[in-house]
Amino acid sequence: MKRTNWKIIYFVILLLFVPKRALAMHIMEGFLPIEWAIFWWAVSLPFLILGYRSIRSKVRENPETKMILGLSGAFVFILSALKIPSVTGSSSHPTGVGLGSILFGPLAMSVVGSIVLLFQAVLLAHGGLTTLGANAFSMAVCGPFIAYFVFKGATKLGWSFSLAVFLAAAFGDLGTYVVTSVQLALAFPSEVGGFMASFSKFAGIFALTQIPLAISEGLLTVVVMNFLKKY
Amino acid sequence: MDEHIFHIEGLTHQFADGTFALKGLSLTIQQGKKIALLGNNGAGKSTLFLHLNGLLQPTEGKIRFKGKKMKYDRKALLSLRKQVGIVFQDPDSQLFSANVQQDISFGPMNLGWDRIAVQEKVNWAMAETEVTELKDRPTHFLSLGQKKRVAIAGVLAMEPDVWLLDEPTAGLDPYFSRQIMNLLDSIHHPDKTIILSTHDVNLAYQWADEVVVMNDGKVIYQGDPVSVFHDEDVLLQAHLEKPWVFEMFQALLQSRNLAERDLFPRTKEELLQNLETEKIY
Amino acid sequence: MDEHIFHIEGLTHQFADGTFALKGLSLTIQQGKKIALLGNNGAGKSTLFLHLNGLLQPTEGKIRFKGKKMKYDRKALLSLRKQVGIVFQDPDSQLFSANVQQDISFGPMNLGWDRIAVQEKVNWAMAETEVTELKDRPTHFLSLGQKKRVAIAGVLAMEPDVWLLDEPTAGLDPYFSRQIMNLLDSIHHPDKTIILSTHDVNLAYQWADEVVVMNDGKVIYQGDPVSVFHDEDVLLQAHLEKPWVFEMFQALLQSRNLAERDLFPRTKEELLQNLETEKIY
Amino acid sequence: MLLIDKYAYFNGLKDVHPLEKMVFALSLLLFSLTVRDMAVSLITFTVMSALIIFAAKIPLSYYLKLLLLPGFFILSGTITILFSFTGKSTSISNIWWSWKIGNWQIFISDDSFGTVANLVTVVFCSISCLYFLTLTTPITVILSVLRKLKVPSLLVDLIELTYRFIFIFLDTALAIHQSQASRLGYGSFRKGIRSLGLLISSLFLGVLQRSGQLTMAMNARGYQENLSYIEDTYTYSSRNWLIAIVILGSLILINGYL
Repeated sequence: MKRTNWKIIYFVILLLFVPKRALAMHIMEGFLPIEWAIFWWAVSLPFLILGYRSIRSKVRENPETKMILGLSGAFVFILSALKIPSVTGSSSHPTGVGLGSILFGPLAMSVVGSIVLLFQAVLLAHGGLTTLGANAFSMAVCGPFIAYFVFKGATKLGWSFSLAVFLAAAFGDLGTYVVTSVQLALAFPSEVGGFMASFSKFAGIFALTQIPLAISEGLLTVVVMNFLKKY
Repeated sequence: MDEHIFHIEGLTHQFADGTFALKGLSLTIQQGKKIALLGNNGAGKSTLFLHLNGLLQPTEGKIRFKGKKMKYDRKALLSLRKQVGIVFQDPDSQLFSANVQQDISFGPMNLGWDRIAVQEKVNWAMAETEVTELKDRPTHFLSLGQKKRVAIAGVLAMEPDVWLLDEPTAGLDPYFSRQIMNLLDSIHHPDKTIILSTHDVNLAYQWADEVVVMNDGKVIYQGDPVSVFHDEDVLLQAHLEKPWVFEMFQALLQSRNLAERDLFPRTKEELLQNLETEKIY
Repeated sequence: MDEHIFHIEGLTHQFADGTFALKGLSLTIQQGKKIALLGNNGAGKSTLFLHLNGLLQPTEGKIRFKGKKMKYDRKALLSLRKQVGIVFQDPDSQLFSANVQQDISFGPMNLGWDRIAVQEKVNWAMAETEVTELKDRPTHFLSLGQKKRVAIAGVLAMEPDVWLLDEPTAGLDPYFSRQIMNLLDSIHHPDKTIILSTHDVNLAYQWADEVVVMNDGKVIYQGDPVSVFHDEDVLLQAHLEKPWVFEMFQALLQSRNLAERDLFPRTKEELLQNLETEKIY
Repeated sequence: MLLIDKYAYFNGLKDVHPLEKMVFALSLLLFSLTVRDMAVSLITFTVMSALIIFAAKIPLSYYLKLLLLPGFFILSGTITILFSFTGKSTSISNIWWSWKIGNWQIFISDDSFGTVANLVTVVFCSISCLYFLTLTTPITVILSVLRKLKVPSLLVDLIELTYRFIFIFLDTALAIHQSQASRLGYGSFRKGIRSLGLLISSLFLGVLQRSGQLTMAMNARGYQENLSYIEDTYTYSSRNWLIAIVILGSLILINGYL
């Protein structure tokens, strides 16, 4: 019983924290040149295939897994459609793709995350189909992996649960947003200073939008974790 | 003080997808009444409730609350929602805190009262709704009847003047339904107004001072709970059945060739009493 | 062929948290009956249904289905579920496909019929439940009444011999409730058995051949739908009210000092007819 | 909520074979992305917009709103590309505009101006293709095409389940939000964060509860391993294919000439 509770808490953390990104961070349809779009598809594909395989073997063992993966995907999608009150008084959208890596492993969640990105593109018009590969790589692959390993590492070092949660979230978030900046900088290098100059510009712009949001979401997660700990 | 709690004129609500939930509805609600809102599934009853609580804004038309036009800024809404409490149909969407006591304190805490005042009010609301012994229970382990009572307690603790209840007895067995109705009777008071939407014509007939019938986004009847069931057009249009006490009384009058009369029995007990005292034979 | 569909002996179900939902329940269900399962919220009706469909396994006791002890391996369950269909109370927990036609075809496809047979059966089930014109609608655009009908169609298409329906009319207005009950009448057939759980004693009284009353995980009454309402102990224990047709008839007999009789009217129409033909005066 | 989904089921092109719409929209999208030519992009954008408004009969006001949706991304993305920074000493050719602060120079070069103009047209062209697809083709139908195309069934099942549950949770989330608002849960930032946290938590508990119920419901109907359904029937139209080929063909020709 105790064990399952921990699993659930891990699960929630990854669902909630990992890709703390405004929807505006999704690279939109048509923004990446076709060669870069294909490149990022190619980079994400191995993860998706491995993820697919891991899901397949889990579903064979236990057919109910399919249901809970579908429910998780829907849950994450809903979070991204909610309006979150922001410190600046305006409101914005939290949480793009969430990933319950621990229950199913980050690989399996990369598939669920990509499905959520797909629905964000077709139902909410955030992101796109050709840019799905790039978005999946930053939000459904890098974020979850970083958060997963940071969380595992921090728990192994015996750090407190809250600190581990915080670090996992922070680094997962930071990771995805750096990756998106890299993707854009690679596609649009500056004439002077090239990739690095362009990267600093993109990273700078996104930092402005990400920091206030991260504060709100940090607080939000404290509430959620306090609530779920009671069970 | 204006005795009109709500005065609604030409209220229209259009959803983002273009469909209409309310179509130029007009209605006046007087203070201190017990009003049953009847109508088929999809008539717009729930949408009307959301408007009365300021949770939706009219596409057209206007709503006056206690004589003043409703406004939708933060301060105005705060003051409105202090005075108008709404109990939703599905208690699962209404109970979101970890345990019963916390859930009931959600509203009072938001009113900004101090902790002692909140605790007193919560204790009182739990006692009134008979959920005191559930107070530390997690909300999602409760039975439907318990959930409904906790949901009512959460509104009761805010002491609103106007109650909006969306199908408070749906899904409950007769015992718990009666319990909820008793609770409403104990809440009722000359300066409290209760509006209750229901499919149960028997309940409406027995309980209400006034019946409002909605159909297709409009009010098609407002008046006393006896005459509405004489109006075959309204009944047909809104898919309403006659309350059985009413129907039996009509049939009895007819079978004895007696004239219709003004005073209809409203409850089973009254009907049986009529039988016993042989008034109708 | 054994005419006992289910034969249950000492069925006990304990949940993982230690609470008991069923406590040594025994019950025999005969083929071809229309059975109403009554009982207060929390009596264990839904848990019993889950057992009859093999979705839960007994903690103690055993269930025989058509004379054979129930087994829980994949093959046995598949064969059981071909013959026993269950309609859950909340259609949102039952419909998981994106559109109506697909959802209805889910069961028949799992039975391994060929596509043409499936299509025919699905078309037939949609026609019976009057959802044909909704066939390409996504599930999430349906109203509650429509969802309930689609959920029934999904079971109908599998043509089970035994139907389990958990509160099929809860939350529906009288018009849609009647539509569901008419549908059940058209399904009924001498070799089909229907078990329906409900809080609505009036519905049970009017519709059922047999009434089973549950309380606190046990069966406390099984018998015809008239005598149960003579048994004050059972009524009290299970929070049941008397159906109004029954109660009125009793009151009428009493007011005329007439003896109790065997033939009670079961519907409003029968009661009114009794009045008109003056049988009871 | 989710109006795109609603229009997908009720639009002027709903009876057109989904594969035709998919092939048409995707091939135009890929072609314009590949050539990245402003004329091709503008023509594609015009054709798609016309189809969306006149053939699919999507209200103009809603379509315009959709076009503005990615505004923030375009704005922040293009500004970032447009403006460059450099140390004062570096000399750059083709400067269109520049401004010096201290040791730094902010400038817009002719090239970056061109890049941005091209990017904006390509982006609008691409999203018009995407919108054409999403506004005219329901997810359920796309899924049945995917099944026919032998996309792994587990993947399609997952997409389908996610889609179905999105709407269940959406209703629940909206209901909880309304009930919190009615009890003054969003009166201030602090309360808002707390209320939203509670909303997310109870939604999550809902996930766990639902999964048990839905699994039972599936098993009750003989679920084995894959979700299998009968498929919808659509007929191909040679006229539609011809239109698609003519449009794509003329774009290729136009591109060749320019």
